[in-house]
Amino acid sequence: MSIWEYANPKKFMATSAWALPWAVGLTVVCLVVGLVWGFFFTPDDYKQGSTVKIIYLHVPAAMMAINAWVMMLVASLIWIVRRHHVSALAAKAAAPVGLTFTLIALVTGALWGQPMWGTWWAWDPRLTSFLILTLFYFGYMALWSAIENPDTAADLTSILCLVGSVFALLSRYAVNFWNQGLHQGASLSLDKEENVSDVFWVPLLVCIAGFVLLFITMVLLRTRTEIRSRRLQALLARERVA
Amino acid sequence: MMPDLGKYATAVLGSYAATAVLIAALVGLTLWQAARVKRALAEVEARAGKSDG
Amino acid sequence: MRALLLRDLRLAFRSGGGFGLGLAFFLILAILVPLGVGAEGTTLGRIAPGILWVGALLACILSLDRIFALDHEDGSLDLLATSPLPMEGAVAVKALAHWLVTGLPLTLLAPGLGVLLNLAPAGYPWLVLSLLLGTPTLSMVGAFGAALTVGLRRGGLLLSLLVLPLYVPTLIFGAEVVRRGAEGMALATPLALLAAISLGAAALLPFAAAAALRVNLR
Amino acid sequence: MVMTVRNLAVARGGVTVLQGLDLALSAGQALTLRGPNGSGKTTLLRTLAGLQPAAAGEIDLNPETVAYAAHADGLKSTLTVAENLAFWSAIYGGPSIDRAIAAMDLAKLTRRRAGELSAGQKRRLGLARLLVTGRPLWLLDEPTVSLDVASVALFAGVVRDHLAQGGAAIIATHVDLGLPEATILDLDPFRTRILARDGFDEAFA
Repeated sequence: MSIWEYANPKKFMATSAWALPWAVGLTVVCLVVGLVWGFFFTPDDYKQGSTVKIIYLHVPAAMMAINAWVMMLVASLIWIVRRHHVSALAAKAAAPVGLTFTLIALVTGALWGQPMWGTWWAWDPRLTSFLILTLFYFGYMALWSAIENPDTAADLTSILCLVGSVFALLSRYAVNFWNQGLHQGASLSLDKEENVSDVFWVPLLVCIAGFVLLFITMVLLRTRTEIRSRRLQALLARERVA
Repeated sequence: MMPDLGKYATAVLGSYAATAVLIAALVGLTLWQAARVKRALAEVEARAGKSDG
Repeated sequence: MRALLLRDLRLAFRSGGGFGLGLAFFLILAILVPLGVGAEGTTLGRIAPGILWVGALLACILSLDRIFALDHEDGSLDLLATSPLPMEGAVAVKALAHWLVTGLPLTLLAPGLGVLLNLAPAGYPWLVLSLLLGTPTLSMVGAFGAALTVGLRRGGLLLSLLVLPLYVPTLIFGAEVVRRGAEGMALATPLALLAAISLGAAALLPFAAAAALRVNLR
Repeated sequence: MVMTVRNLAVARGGVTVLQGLDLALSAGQALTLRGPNGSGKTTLLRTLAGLQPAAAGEIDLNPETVAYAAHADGLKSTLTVAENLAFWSAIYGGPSIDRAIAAMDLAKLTRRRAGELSAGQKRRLGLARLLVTGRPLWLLDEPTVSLDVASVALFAGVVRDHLAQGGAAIIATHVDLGLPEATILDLDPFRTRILARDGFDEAFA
């Protein structure tokens, strides 16, 4: 059996119905273990104090904010090349989840930045990139909701996702370049991964797994809703014609 | 039990609260949409007199 | 191709309004900013590159929806799609026409507004050059956005939302060229990147825009 | 054969409206499509013109032979009659506009702007566009809307000349064009009445 059979809506509904309880359970376990471990049982950082606990939210959310877009890009490509409806609907389902993660990354970043840098917001390249990423998510979702015909919407949003990805990448480099041009030797660095010690690293990994699972659960659930919604529209259209 | 967060308590707790609110909003919205569509679909399917899929 | 370009230019000149509004908007912005920021020369001179680039970008957006919407309303887009002209060519030509009536005049007007904003003398040639290299991207990306939203009722606002994030790299490199030019720093890198984005957009985006148009005409 | 269609199905907004169509059209032939509003005449013509994909079946047709005329004439109101025609002539690399102007009785209006024409005059200009395309197969969607009796007759003459020169035409219309030689195709039998289980949006229904 080929992997593409899962792209059939009925097959997807059956498989996801089986997988969903497992995904929910694993998500809850990972998030609870990771966050409780991180929040209660890790020491403060000698430099950052207790704010280091924000890492368990900030880093996974930031990672998934980008990965969600990558997943949407892959799903869009699959829709364009192989025209599997589930793929297009999964891309649509992932957008609000990705947006939520982006917002979490921005908010926790601001709350972390305030005590560390003395400001809620700095036009640091990474922060700026995430702000631009939110704009991309908003545009993508707005385009989906503006078009009535679902296949037309799937086509156009896929094209936007493709072109948007190229420009998002360009923006990332542009923003890096721009900021270095502005502030010589910027002192604000967000490169935490490099100097994270094992005490923080293991619970962080669990939290990352939790966020990945949360993403998968949400996308499964939302894709199921989208498929049902398509079926609902199809049945209503049939009623009108008959 | 509660760890001593020191002077950064607002930032840390705020981060956790904000994340909880955002995720709760996402989950809530997703479940609400799922329930709504599921109910509407069940109605239409009952009318159509078939229950496959 | 040439016939389409000439027709679009003729239409733009006859119907007036459209692109003239963009220029007027650009001018008004350059007048309003000092009123809001204050007349102090050094401050104005420092932000002039950014203001001029943001202004050009916003002025460009005003007329984007006209690229395809008018042709869609009166049916000529359907007829163009069934004509021997390849859709990609039609898109590129219409973007070029849009640039000729907005981007190019904006570029020519910009030095005058630079005076109002107290731009450093060394910046002027780079202002013109960066706009000359960057505004074609604005028109081409705009044509892509217009192709995505052509059949939609609320198209105009959505178009801005879709297009503005895509303008980020052009804006950054464009304004950077002018800033460095005004401060007498080396600016080969942003200039090269600005040109590279323009070339890339001109080479690839017509295909994406044509695909979007075909979907929308279905 | 100018065009052959086998077992064609066409869809509008994801819903199949016509199915099982077999058509063949040779040079010198005209086909009149009949059917009530919403029966899929426009959708069929748009599919044949290549603007939308067929839902099923085959269309054997060289797209380079087709000239399509939609409900809307695609006229630019700020351009003159001559400029409008000259534009399409240039796009198609077709013949000069003089013959089209004479054929559709537009000679007195050439310097007028299209926006100043009456509805019937606009329609005549829109139809004159067909003559400057130089293409053999005309796909016409309600060509006689807002034309008076004399203009309908004039247009019927133009179509007849076109057929005599080896052209072909498919015309969706409610009125009698006065083209007795045209074959009439009633679309009613091909409408999708009982929607098959997998008739539309088949992945989901």
